[in-house]
Amino acid sequence: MPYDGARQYDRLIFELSSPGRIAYSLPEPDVDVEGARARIPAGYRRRQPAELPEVSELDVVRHYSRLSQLNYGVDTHFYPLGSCTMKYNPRLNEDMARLPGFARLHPLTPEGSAQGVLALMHELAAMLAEIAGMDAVSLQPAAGAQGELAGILMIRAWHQANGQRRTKVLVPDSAHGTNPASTTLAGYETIEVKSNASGEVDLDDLERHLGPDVAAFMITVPNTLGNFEPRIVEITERCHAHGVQVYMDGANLNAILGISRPGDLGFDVCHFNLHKTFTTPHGGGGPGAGPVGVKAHLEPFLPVPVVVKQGERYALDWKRPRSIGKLQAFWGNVGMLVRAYAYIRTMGPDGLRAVSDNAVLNANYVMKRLEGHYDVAAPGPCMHECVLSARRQKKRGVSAMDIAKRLLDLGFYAPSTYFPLIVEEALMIEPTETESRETLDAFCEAMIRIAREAETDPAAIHAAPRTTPVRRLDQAKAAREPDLRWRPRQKPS
Amino acid sequence: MPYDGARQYDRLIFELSSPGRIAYSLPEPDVDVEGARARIPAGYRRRQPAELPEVSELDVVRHYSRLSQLNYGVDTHFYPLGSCTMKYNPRLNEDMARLPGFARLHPLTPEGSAQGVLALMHELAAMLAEIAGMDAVSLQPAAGAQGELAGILMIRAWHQANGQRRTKVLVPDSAHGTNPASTTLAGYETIEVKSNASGEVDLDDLERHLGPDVAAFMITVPNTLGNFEPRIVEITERCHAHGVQVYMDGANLNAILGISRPGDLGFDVCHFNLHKTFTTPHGGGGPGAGPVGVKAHLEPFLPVPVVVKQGERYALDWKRPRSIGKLQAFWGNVGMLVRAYAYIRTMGPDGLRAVSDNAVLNANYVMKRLEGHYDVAAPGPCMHECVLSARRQKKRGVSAMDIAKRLLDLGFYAPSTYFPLIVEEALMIEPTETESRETLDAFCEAMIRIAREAETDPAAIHAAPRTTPVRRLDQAKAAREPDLRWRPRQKPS
Amino acid sequence: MRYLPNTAQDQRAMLAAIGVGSVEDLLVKIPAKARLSRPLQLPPALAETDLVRALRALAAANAHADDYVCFLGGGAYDHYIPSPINHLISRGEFFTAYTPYQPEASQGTLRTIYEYQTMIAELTGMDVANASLYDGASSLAEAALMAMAVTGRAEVALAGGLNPLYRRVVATYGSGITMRLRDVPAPAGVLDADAARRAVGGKTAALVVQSPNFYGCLEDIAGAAEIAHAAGALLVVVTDPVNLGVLEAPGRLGADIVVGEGQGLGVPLSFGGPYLGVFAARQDFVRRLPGRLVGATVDLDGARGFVLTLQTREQHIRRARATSNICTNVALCALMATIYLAVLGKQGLTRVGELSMAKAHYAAERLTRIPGVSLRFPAAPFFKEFTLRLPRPPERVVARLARQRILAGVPLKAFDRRLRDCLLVAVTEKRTREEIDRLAAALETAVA
Amino acid sequence: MRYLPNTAQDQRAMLAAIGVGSVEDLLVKIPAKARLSRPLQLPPALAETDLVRALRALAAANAHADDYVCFLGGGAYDHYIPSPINHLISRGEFFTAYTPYQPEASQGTLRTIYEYQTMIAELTGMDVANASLYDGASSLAEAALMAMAVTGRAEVALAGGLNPLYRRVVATYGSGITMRLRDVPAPAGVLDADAARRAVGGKTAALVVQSPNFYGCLEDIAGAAEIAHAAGALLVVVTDPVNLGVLEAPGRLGADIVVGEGQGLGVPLSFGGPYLGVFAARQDFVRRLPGRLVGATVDLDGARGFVLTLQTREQHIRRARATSNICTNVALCALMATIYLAVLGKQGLTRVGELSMAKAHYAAERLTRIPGVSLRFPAAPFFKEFTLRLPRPPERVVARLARQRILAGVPLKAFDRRLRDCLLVAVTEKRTREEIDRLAAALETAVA
Ligand SMILES: Cc1ncc(COP(=O)(O)O)c(C=O)c1O
Ligand SMILES: Cc1ncc(COP(=O)(O)O)c(C=O)c1O
Repeated sequence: MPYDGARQYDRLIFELSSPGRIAYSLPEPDVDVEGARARIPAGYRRRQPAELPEVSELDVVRHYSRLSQLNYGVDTHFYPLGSCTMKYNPRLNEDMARLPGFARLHPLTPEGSAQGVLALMHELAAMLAEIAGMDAVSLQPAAGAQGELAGILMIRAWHQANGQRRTKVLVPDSAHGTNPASTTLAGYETIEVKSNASGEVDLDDLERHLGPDVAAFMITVPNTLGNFEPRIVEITERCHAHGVQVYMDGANLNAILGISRPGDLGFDVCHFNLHKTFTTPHGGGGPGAGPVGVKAHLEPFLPVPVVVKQGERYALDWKRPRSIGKLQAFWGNVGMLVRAYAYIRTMGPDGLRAVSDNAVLNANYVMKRLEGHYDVAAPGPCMHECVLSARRQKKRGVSAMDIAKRLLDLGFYAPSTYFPLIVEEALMIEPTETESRETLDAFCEAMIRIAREAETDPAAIHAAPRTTPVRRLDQAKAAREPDLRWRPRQKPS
Repeated sequence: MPYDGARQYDRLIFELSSPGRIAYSLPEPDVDVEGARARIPAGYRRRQPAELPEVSELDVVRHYSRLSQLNYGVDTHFYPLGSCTMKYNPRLNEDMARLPGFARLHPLTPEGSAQGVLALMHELAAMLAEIAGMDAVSLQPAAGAQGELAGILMIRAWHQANGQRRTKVLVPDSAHGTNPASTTLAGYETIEVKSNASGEVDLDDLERHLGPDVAAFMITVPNTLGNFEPRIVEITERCHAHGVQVYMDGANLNAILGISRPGDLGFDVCHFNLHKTFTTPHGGGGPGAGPVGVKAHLEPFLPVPVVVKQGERYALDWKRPRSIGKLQAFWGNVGMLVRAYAYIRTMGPDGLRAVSDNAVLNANYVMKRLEGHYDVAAPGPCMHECVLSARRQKKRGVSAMDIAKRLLDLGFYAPSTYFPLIVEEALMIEPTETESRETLDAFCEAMIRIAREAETDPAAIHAAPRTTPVRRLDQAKAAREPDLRWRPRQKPS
Repeated sequence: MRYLPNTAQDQRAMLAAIGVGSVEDLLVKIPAKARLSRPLQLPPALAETDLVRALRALAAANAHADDYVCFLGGGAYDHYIPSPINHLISRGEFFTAYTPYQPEASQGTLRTIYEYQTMIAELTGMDVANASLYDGASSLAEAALMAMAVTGRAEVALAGGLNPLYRRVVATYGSGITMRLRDVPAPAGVLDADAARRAVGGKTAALVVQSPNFYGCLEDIAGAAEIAHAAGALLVVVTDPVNLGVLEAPGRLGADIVVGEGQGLGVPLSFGGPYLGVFAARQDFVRRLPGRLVGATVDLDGARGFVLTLQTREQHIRRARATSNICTNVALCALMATIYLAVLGKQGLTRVGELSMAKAHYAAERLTRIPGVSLRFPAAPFFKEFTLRLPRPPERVVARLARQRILAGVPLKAFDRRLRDCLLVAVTEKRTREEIDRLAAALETAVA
Repeated sequence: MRYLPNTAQDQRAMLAAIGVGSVEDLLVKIPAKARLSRPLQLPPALAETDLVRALRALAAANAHADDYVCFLGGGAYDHYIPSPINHLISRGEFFTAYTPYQPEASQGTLRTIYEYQTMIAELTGMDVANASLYDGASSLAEAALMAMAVTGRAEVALAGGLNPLYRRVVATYGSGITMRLRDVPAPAGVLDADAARRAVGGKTAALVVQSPNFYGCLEDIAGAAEIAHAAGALLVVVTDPVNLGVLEAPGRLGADIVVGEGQGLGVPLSFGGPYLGVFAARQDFVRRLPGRLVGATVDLDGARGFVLTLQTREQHIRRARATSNICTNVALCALMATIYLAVLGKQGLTRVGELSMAKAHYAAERLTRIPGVSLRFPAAPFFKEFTLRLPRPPERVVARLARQRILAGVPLKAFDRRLRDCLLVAVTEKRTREEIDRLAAALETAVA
């Protein structure tokens, strides 16, 4: 690659490396190093040093500053990625999570010396329980998928405690992939339940599957088409009639804060995605946090330890013989818990309700503005997100993916595409409550412009994106010849 | 302006405003507001609210994040801006300056409760004095220009104390504009002293001007052509022979750390630009800090207060009857002082010497690589920066400014242009010691490429920049019809 | 409300455009009995200044490693975090982006993950590393599951030196399926080879060895590899990557899968999370790996670009038959580690390891000079952490030293009743000789 | 060294390319007698962890406003700083850029300054504002110089309520030239109109009035304007812009030049700097303004763009005849203020002013209930700051309350011997009623 100052970001950190250059600063040893080394058996010592980059601190700062500029983030772009709730990540929460009292606290600090963080965790669990109408909450799961695993394992343990051997878990065909995956991981067979065109559960099909071999029904509310399941209470009742536990995937909780509570709907378990509803940043893929809430009958099975309050003192309770065990080594993603706590305390009850009201309003506004230009997967009103289908555009050779790429050129990140699977050429749009009407209008104008372009010159759309650092990438090549790590030979000359 | 998602940064914050939107968070009053308001005479109260923007917190974060991306900074680009020492700004220093013990400390905190910061200031002044070979240093000046004013005023006060009424200050024609401007501000007439082609002082011309009416000679070492004044000691001696004080503009101190000290060269006063030599960030134009160092005979005239150590206790000494007074309300730009202190303690004596060695090496390397392609203003070796002339290119209709603009397209910020004034079509290049050979090579290749383009197609260069957020701007219009503030009518439809 | 831009006027206009009178009209699909009929019972909203005051108070009630001299380990360590890391990961383009599903608008994240995968593969001496899992313990659980899938066997043998918290997580992940765990004792602080040979056999999917192990002792990984491979089982090594500047790469000692906790690589302690689950394996397992993978490819114009690849392994494609259920991982922590390894580099990481090792050995020597204090496993070599036997109940000693702003170590009683008289002491490069001497002095009085 | 990328090998290669053997060969132009023959006598280099330890220790020895309840004012105030400011100004593209001399590569900085100029003009009620000067005091000095230039007169009349530190700075700036200062007494805490009429005449370039003044009292700006204008002098008003959500814009009361300290607009206290020199004036003075100005224009393609303009006023063009010697200003502090004003906005700034005003009046009322404690200037209205007379030496009282983590106020003895029994107390929106009551209780015991 010929050197181009304007594309210096094109180099990987290894390609900036030069022998002997350093970016670290470490004190000189104040104790004997050689003697200690001699205590380590020769065969245990590293022979060849790891080929890590050798760069200066400026190289590091400039390289990663430039790389960051190749990203779209919520901070720079509208990010209508359905099912991901890409809302604004408050700066205040970042500051709070970085207070040394939280950020620099070791997980094995004696409980008596960690009362502040334990109090925060205890309060947060109680607030989440109130928000979801659950009786108890574990903050330990690292993300939604781990919350799912924890939830299903608790259900399994409960059935076993009741001497039942159930083998199946029902999951709608509209479900997110983690639902069936978590089910399998928990040792269950996944049975798909049909949804109708609105993504609502086909009750006859559900009825057909319910039975003594079914451990649980796992369902997302609002569903992945952005609709509230109108017969949800009936569904949980029917499940319970068959001794089937009902799990709510809480990824879409942003739609119903203060409006409807999983617990009141009859759910036995539900998880929270703090990185969606509760503003902890997505970080380019994580970390998040996936607390799980349960009804009283499942409380004995919660992961250990549980943060408890004994008189005025907070403690980690390990003495829980029926617990399913642990999901990560320590107590949960505390850094994320601090952010979520700060958010809930900032919003208060009315604020949280306003969050959902505006999330629903924004989604319906977008759906309304676009319904004339794209097929709508399900009739409105929707909840916090709406799903369009590029069926119509597809006939002109313009796919949902093409539309997504074109949006990048117009200054917007793309909606989720091809999810849920039951909608052909799906474009799943979740504006969130933190975006203004002006931004929504701008996005809708861009979408309408693309719909028009699909009629007038599809080719332009196929050529998109043009303004991004790279153009469309060869996915097939990536999978055919996996190149998963840099090797020196790649060094541009 | 038609709405374009990809150019949303084009809006000013006022153009994002919508009545009733807020980004702040303030507590409800816990005391009586009305009663207090009634105590303020009606005529003193604001009638029409100020037309400030009404936006959400996300609007603020997204707007300024996007605006930032329109800048080139040291963090993202090589920034060879001569005379500005655009070196890397260490992140550690930023963290240290933000420690609440410094950042949240009120300037009128009782001295007994501010011993930490006073100790730091006292130590920093001592370290700067050692670096410059001066007897005392005031940390108060806010930037170099204010340091100059302080220095000249101290010289003035000294002459007056000696019963002398001198009216002129000599300044080389190669000097930075602040030198004559500060001289005027201090009540002196500025007399220009000629420089030779190497930017060295024309001693005969100097001799011609020296006399009983001359208060001071102000000179930059190394000079603004990047050359060390070979006869500097002789110059200061000659000045002193005429009772003329010598002031060294320390903006180029980065060239001589541990190599040569103004005090040892015979200078009576010199200022430091902590935002150049000592890595405090330039911040898009400031803040900086311009401490001023003096020899013992000028110490009584230092600005008040002076940080002194009395036994184990640090204090602000106000009892200095001969002081020139104050330059800013408080004690100096302490936030910058903390950064500079952290830098000097990080580098140590050998590190600082290595800074200058590498600054000089980098500048000479660039000069060497480019001397075949551009005219060199003065024969090498240079010190920390080199000045080229686009004379040759100018003949082909390509000016220094054109070259600067073309560099922007190639991914580099531009050298200083048209300074010093004594070099026609000047391109003043200061690489600094924090840039790697690879970066210098890339920059030189770009410069060589431009020199070639100047031969082959000047038009391409005149069209530059093309890749920047805006292209060349109409400076004449800006000055002819000054538009210095936004007004609603500008709102794009 | 500063996070909600819609004004009453915006709302009216939008409702009108939609053609309804109120947000309530948009909630019609929710049956009455599904509605919450009262406001949530939560504390009222707090203004920024009040919230900051409240959280500062909570934070101040914790004994953190800036104010206390920290000798705590047991899976999380107080290593030095270079200043550029927080500045760079705090750039909004990094931390407010989602998983890079649109690669053209996500090259920043994709390139850093590709760098991360390369660095981890280098460090561990393995062929491939994934884009991260939740933490060290869940990475180990995923490794056990993968070993089962690869070998078609159901038994996982765990060396006695494995962190008990990790063991608990593996057991939980395996509880729903057919996984069976076998514990191999470590009476002398390291794996008992004979016991291991007995435990590992034709049903064994993997032998799991942690080194340095929970007690701080170094295991004979090559020996363990022989035992595992002789039985056709995989060797899974649990490592602490920050040590690998000095300790041999497990991959060079026969490991088939290497997992570990990456917290030491620039990730804040944060009372236990979010941390960084490191996962690396041999090339032939690449299509069995859990989690995301970033690969290099080219764009339309032939320019180098990066994408998420081999996604058919993942839940959003393979669903019930995915290699794992993970979706959100810990990308930003992986970025911290990437920047950390770029800053420390080839020389720095070795320096960090050497300093930690040397200070730990100085501390062990110094502390065992105290009457009644001895190494619990004197025969086993250790690295930056070691287990002491104390003449007084460790809990009391720890509580007493905490009052002197020293976090002396982790009492092991809660982990293993047999070690009720033991204290686990960790020493990183951040500890000075003076701090270690202070610990020694304080401990001496405390146990006297 | 982490800030110096050139390795020994790089240096050799570069020296070879240059054609010299060593860096010394590049220093040949420096005569021997000009060389330093010994190493600098500075403390040895500190590693990052050691430096952090050292600076934390220094920082910990200061009584800062996070740990202490702060009632200090006198020109710097503990106002609330919204969280987004530090995050945004910490973006490298902002804080590592230079003065926007290449506008095409500096539109970020240029646009924010244009926004800043607009906001300051709006707040002060003036036509134009510059891009910032060093601080409030040096801004006032520049205003005095500009008034002299505009009027061709040499005398500057200073209202007695002017911050004595500001007066000192004006005197220093004027000491080299012909500036003559006249002080107008303020026996009752505000400008004495008759004395002012006597002091302001045909030689007067400007009358300078600060409101709220150093004692916290509000001045009659309109009245002062009449007096100044009647004599053909300019009225220069020293303001605190953060108050202008509630207090009338000086421009609407007849000010010709408005200057002030912008620290309250989101700039950290930092023991006195860097702060923000606000400078605004009437349109007809635009070509006389000190400092930089950003203007809107268009680019080649007609797109809106921004540039530094009217630079012929400045030192780098006009040199000895420039309107000021300022070059580096405080652009990043101006950015803090811009973001602050964007966050607070139209409503928020008014709220900040109302809360500060209300809490200050509550405090004054509460504190003057303490036996022996009274307002020093009872007749004058005040805003967020007021002067108390104490029955005990203020220095001692302050020292005593500091031990209770309360910074009670600024003793005025050092500023004016006549006020040796006075304490200046400032109250911002951050102070709670509870904190004020604590101050009252502590003060009551201290003066009892
Ligand atoms: C509907 C739904 N369920 C589950 C998940 C998985 O949550 P996580 O990514 O936190 O593991 C997601 C996240 O994408 C989701 O959208
Ligand atoms: C040679 C020289 N002198 C003086 C100055 C003025 O310093 P400051 O901008 O800190 O006022 C500069 C800065 O540009 C300079 O380069």
